[in-house]
Amino acid sequence: MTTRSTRATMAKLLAVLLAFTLFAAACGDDGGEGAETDDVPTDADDVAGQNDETGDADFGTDDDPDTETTEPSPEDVPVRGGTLRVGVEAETDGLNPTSNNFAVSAYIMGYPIFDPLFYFDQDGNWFPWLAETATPSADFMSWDIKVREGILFHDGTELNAAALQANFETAITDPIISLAIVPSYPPENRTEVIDEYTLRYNLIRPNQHFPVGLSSQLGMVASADYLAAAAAEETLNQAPIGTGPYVLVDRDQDNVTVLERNENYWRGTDDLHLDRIEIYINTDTAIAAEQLGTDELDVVITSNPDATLTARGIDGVSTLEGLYSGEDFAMMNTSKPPFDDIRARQALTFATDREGYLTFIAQDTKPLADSMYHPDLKWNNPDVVQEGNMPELAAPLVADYCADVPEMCNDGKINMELQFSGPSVTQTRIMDLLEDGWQDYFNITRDLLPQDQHIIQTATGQWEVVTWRQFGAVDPDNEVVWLECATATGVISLNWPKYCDERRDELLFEQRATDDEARRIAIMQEIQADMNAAYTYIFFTHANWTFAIQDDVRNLCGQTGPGPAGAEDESITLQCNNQGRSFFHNVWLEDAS
Amino acid sequence: MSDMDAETTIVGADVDEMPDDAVEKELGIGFWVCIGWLATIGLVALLAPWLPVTSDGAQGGPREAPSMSHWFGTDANGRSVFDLTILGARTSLAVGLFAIIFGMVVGGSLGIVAGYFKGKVDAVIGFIFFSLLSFPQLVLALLIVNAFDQVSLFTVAITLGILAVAPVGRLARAATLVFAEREFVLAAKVIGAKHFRIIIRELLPNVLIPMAALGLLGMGVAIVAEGGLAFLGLSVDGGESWGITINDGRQSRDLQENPWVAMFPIGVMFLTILSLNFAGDRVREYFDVRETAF
Amino acid sequence: MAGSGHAPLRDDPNVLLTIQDLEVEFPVGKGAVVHAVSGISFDVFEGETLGIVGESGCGKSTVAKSIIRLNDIKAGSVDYQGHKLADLEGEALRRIRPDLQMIFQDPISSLNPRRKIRDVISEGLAVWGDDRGSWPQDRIEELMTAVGIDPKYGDRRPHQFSGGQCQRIGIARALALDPKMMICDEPVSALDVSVQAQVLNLLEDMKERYGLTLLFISHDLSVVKNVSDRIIVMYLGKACEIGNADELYEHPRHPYTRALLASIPEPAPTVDPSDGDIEGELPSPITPPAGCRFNTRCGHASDICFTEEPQMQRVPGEDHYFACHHPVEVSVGV
Amino acid sequence: MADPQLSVRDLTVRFPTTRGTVQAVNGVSFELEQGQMLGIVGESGSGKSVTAKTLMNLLPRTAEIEGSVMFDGQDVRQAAADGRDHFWGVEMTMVFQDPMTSLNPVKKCGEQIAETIRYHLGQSKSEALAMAEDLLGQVGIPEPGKRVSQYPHELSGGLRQRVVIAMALACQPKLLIADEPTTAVDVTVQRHILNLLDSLREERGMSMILITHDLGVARGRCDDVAVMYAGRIVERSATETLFGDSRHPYTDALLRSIPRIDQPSHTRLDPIPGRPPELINPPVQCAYAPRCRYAQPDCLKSIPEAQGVEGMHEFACHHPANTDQGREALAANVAAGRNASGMPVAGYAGTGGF
Amino acid sequence: MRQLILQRLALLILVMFAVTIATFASINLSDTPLKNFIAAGAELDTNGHCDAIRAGEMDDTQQLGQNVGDCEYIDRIKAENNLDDDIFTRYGSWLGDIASGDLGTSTTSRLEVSSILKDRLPITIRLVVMTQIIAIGVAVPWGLAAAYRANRGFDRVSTFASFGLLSIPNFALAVILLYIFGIRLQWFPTRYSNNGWYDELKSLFIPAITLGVGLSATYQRLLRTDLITTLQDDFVHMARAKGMPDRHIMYRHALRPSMFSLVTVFGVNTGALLGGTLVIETIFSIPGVGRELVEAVIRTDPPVVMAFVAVIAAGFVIINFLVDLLYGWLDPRVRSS
Repeated sequence: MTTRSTRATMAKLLAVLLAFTLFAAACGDDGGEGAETDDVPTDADDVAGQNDETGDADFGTDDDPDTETTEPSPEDVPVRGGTLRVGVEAETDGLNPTSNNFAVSAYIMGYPIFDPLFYFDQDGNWFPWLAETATPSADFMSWDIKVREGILFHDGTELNAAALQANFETAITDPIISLAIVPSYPPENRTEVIDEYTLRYNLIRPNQHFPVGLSSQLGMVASADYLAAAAAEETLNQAPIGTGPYVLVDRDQDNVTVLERNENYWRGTDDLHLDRIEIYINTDTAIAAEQLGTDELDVVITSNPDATLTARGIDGVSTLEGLYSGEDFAMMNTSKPPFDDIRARQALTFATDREGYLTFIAQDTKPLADSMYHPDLKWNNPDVVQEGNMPELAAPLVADYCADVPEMCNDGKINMELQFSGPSVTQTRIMDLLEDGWQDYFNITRDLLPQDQHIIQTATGQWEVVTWRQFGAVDPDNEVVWLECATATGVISLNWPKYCDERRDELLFEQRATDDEARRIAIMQEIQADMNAAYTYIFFTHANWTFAIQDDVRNLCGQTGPGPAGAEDESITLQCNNQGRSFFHNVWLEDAS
Repeated sequence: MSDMDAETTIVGADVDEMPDDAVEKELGIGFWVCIGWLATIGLVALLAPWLPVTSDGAQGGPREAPSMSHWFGTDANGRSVFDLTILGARTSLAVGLFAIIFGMVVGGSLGIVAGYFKGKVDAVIGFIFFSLLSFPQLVLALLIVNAFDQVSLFTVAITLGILAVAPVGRLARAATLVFAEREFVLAAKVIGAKHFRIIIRELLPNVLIPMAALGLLGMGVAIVAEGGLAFLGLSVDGGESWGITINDGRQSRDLQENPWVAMFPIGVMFLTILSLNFAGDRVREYFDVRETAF
Repeated sequence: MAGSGHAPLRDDPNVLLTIQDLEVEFPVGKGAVVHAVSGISFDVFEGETLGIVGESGCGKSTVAKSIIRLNDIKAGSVDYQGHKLADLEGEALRRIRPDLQMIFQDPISSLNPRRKIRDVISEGLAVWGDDRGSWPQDRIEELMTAVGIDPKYGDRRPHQFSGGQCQRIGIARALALDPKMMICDEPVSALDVSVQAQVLNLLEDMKERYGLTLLFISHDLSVVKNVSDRIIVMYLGKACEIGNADELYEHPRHPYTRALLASIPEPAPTVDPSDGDIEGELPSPITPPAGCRFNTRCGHASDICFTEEPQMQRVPGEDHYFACHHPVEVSVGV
Repeated sequence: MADPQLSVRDLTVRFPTTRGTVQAVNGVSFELEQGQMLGIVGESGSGKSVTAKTLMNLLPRTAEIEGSVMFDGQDVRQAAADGRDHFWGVEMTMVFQDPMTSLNPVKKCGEQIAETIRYHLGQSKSEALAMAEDLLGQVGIPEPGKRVSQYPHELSGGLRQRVVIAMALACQPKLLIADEPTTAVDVTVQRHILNLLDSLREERGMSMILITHDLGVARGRCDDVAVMYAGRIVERSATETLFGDSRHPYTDALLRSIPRIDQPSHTRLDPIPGRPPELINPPVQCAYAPRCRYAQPDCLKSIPEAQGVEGMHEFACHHPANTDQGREALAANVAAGRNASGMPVAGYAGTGGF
Repeated sequence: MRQLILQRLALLILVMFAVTIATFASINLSDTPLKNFIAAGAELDTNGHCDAIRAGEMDDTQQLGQNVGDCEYIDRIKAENNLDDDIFTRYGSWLGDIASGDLGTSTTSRLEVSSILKDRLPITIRLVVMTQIIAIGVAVPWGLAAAYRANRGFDRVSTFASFGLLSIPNFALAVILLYIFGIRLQWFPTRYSNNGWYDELKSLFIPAITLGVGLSATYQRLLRTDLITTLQDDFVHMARAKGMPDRHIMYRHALRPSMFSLVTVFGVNTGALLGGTLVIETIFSIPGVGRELVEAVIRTDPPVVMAFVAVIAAGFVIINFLVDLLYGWLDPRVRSS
């Protein structure tokens, strides 16, 4: 076993666990769930078609004529200079991709600092960025990643295979980051340096979709010197060193993180229009949205329905809403009573007021969800219907259960604990709503916990029912880690409900090994049906990550990544609003002076 | 006694030369209006279980404007703000009342004992008060509330009660010091009354009045403090209080489009605190207690 | 002056209270103390009225309060019918206190504003119940009548009464315990002149009716003389002259006594008005002068007065004692 | 005869309160010649301080004032209404009972004197301070140079009262009103202060009103004395006349009620029974009648007018003491055992009187 | 004076002691994630894995996560945090660190607490200073005006107004002012910003007003009451008898002796505001001491909470000590005693 004795402290664990959430500790007024897991090792969630060139990014807002989407017209001439002020909902604990878990705000700050190895074009196909080529072995059991030559980190060191390896090894030995990676790699010989710029990754199962995993946090490459230093001095997690177009110049936690143009950027600085990017934390998202109206912010990224609604109502502000960003749901812990019994899970599901959730919590800014996929997506199984709002069906199940397990019941109701994080107005509202539906069949004890405790207790299985946000990745391969049996046990399990299904594991790994899209679709639809039948998740709505943008902010969706090596000018237009993540390097402000 | 009859037939307040002191003090109509409001709120809060109010389930759509069916409109979850305000009064008033009673009993006892016995007792108790005051109040509340797993009405009330101990105690101590110097206390000593009797019979009735005045003000402070905790999300779990409801409706979009959610409870809270402040001030003035800061 | 010594003490079975070498100090911080009373000795006969007169700061009230232990006593003894009051503590002290009652200067402040006057007056009975056996509850009305308060006003509270009436109530409260001795600390100085006489007369009446011994403290020489059998003149914590009231006023020996008598607006006929022209200010009681304490202001002071403290000596053949190195031998007379 | 320096005519002061109007001063008239000292004697609540404060324009704004106050030909009340500068403090000034509270505790003595000089006389700060030091010397304060920079609490009561006097005299006022100037000090100090006031008055030809409850003080120092009771002057005359041949039963009774140093111990006093009347809505009758040994039925029907010799010896009584009329009334009451108000009247117990 | 300073110093030490104990206890006796984590590990270890691993009977790499959730890891965390020590030992070592100036390291951000404090404290201090300037600036003229004509028209109206201001819960006021001036009128920014002093001043203005409104009413009432008392003092009558103009009397005579309650309460409030701004800081997103403290409490960051509370308490004691010195300036009697 490998451990880094100098680093693996309890505090470290806390910090990283905390980062499983999308919002910083004290935030709370998030639109949906107290805790939201982000797909750590995953990749581009190429929310297909989300932003095609016709520019209709306005899903779910058809009923709202006030909302319009701004797409800069190609004739617009970029303006150089200015500061882009971006508002996000939560702070991140740190910006070291190998030890801090990246949620949306971390990606907003991180992408400009680090270039990813791979990223996605607007059609959802991956392309190499820092990488030059990605070459699988014939059996897809290993991949050779070759990085471009001559790229320097902000500290002047060079990007090479050794740096890649340092990043990977740091991540996989990190107590938390490793959780999701480890199951895919052998214990020994996980990577090999092939030549100065090529690193080979060895896998335990065939994987045809390996590069997508290097499009997000794991694909962000930090300077090896920096990683070594950060291992010794954790405060350096606040001062990351990457290769990206912008350099971190100031970071005032819980307030603002400031980036300035990297004048030595390897792709040149001609297209880096903005002098400066300031990312502000505003845990009160509706206020953040208002700050667009008061011209204190240029862009606000939010998943809060109130903020979305606010932004929609502000003149001179457009919203870019993404409904494929994940799902809001409640889940049940199948490893302990009462929800180890499917009758209890069914009863809870039936008694859930999903309609109320749509009306009161989502406020119709996002549609009801039946499964982990939006109906527009090809992976969706249209036959799967999430049950709810049928309390009459709950009664007999509860009676039945209580007859069998009287010790879990009182007054003919099942005793349960509803755990949620807070303090948060929205969370409380959700709990109130859920309780209104459930209380006829369940004796509910509320357990409000600070967010960190909430996450730890959830991760360690000390919970019965929690609300959560997850899924939403386009590529099914990204969901494996949340569903496979390998992560259902252990002190910390990423398969939160601890529901292990051998058949599901087979299906998951089958799709990983194939490039046959039809087969993969069939598998995922089967998995959705299984999940529905297992009654482990109660889906409420699809999440809606919204970019609210001042009209003078241009080119948010026209940004490009590097084209194939040797054809630098043929850059590739990037995927826009990827679960609330975005780049800003090609953005300009129309009125920048 | 030759003059006795004449003497005793003219009994009344002395008229001093400067008539400022001769002004017969009255509590005034304002005081009774305030008491009336407090009584109404208190009564409604007390009777809430038998009134047709509930916080369960949606009674209307989200954020409906005030109407005949929902006088104060509805909140984001479709609950009647009127009902929430009444149910919130239960929490807020209970917390305020309990906190200040706790403060008066504990702080008052300590303060009187300190002021009466002076010396070392006073030093120790004074130190406790000073230490308690050295914590910023809400921070102390935060720490206490945080130490509990489940925040109940009782937790909040106890927490705010602990906060009230030092201010009430210091007032009681100061008042006791003043009264303990008065000759009627010496007279009681000379008569041979025991300490306990002197404290209960001679000091308490006098100290109680400034304490009551402060108590009314303090109850307002406790109610606001509960609101502050609610704002930080640390008030009663799953309960209703004014602070919780206000916090619920405080976002700018709410203030703009459905201000009733926050404004009605703010209004009721404001009137209640105003009444407490005003009534407390009247009591203070009526009994000629010097103004103190809580 | 500053007479020390036991000369004025009388060896007589009638003595009710004997005070010897009483010393009282009050700390004023930084280790400094106010020498409020510095060794004073006197006695009181049963049924006698002893007046203590002196200017503010002379320690007269402190003497009074020391007797019933409202002050801590630094040294000296207070002997009341065999009880060493200075040494008593706690319950023993509490048990003896009813015998020695006190009337206070501020009649309003000496009554609890929150209590009905009937309760105020019967407080002693409530405390002692049958322990003292006198003045049963039903005789409270009688007591009220005796001091000139109509019992029908028993349910009123102190603020509804005038200063004179409050002082009557205070007297009734003290009387309710059937005390042997009443200590009156400036009982009339807060009252208007027309009421002052009522209270003085009442005290005389009560003294006669209940056989009280009075210790009467005042800064007003006329008032003290009016009620007292025997008078002590105090200056800066010491007694300078003690004697029979009429004798002392008629033949004052101590320069300070003379100065006092000459200073009042209508000077006593027995002194030369120019005797009132004493110099300077009262010295600090924190650092009192050595020798005779009056030496800083005395026109007669000689070297000995600055070094040696005068002892109390008797005027031959008279109940009259003084502490002075240079007493005025011949009174000016009328 | 020239106009008197101060002439008060029918001065009435009322204070509206929630319980009714307090008749604090009721038709008070008196004159004061330059250089004279007038004593105003009365118990608390008799209106003597209110009278003084009226002259000094110190009453609260709620006070309703009627009557005229002329000083050196100027209408004082008009000066008040005009908010005239340099009148009070320069023309007339006042010292108060308690030297402890009459000085601002947070300002140095010298400053407090100097500010008056600076304001009224327009002197520079250093000049004013020099004058202050000089004044302190004049009022007999030792080491005036040191006292100038001392705070009031650093001085003894006697010195403090001297500072107050120095402050009052800073601008050479023509009239000094001393409101119980010695009540809060000991007799030895009282003597010094009264002597000082006497000598200053003589030196400066200043007039003075001495307000006191102490008959002895008034007797020893004043040219004229006015006795006030329940807001009215009940008797006014030259000092010797008043103390030797008082007419008003109240004056008479007051003199009898105080213990005298030349009487032997245990001399029974003749107290005035009862207590002063309330000043709120008083009945139309002689205010003293309920306590008066002389009171006859007519005393209960009307308020007696001032009689006697105007400017010499005036008194407001239907049955003046030490007259035949009075003696008859007293005899009748003694015989009846009660006066017209029902108060028991017996023969005098003691030996009072002069 | 020296005695006062020494006394206060002793008091400071004692209070700090009490405060640290209370803080430490409230943090360490409650359920912390640390304990929860350990408890979770123990709970999951019912099958005796850890004993087996310690005995070398089992290969811990078989466990998920290799280095998370394994027994060695849990053991080490326990050791690093002294969790096996009793609470007194832990308190002692913490106190020792604090006393030697080592405020510790945040368990979440891993930043030195002293550096967090260095960032946060000046902002809160600026907010408090601004609040007090506003409150005093409003209260003193207002109190003077009200007392000058006590119980008359202006005073009655102002009494009514002061009760109104006193009775608005400041969180409600914050929300309303933020909405009106920040969002509707856009006169002031809606969040803290510090691009230069003017910018910062502007962004702190509404929060300072929010905090200052109630305070100014409190101060005004205290000053008014004391002034009315002072104006009945003889020395004020004396000053009037000397013919001094009213303005002079109000400012030069009456004001200073009437400021005791005001100064006392000013001191108490300054101390209290240091940590009492937490609701306002949260609403206005001001990265000050209060907000950091709230967040630290919520995320359970014991070193930050304990150090901040200790510093705030020290600030309270020190400010009240300064107020004691101020008494000396206000009243020479205090100075000389």
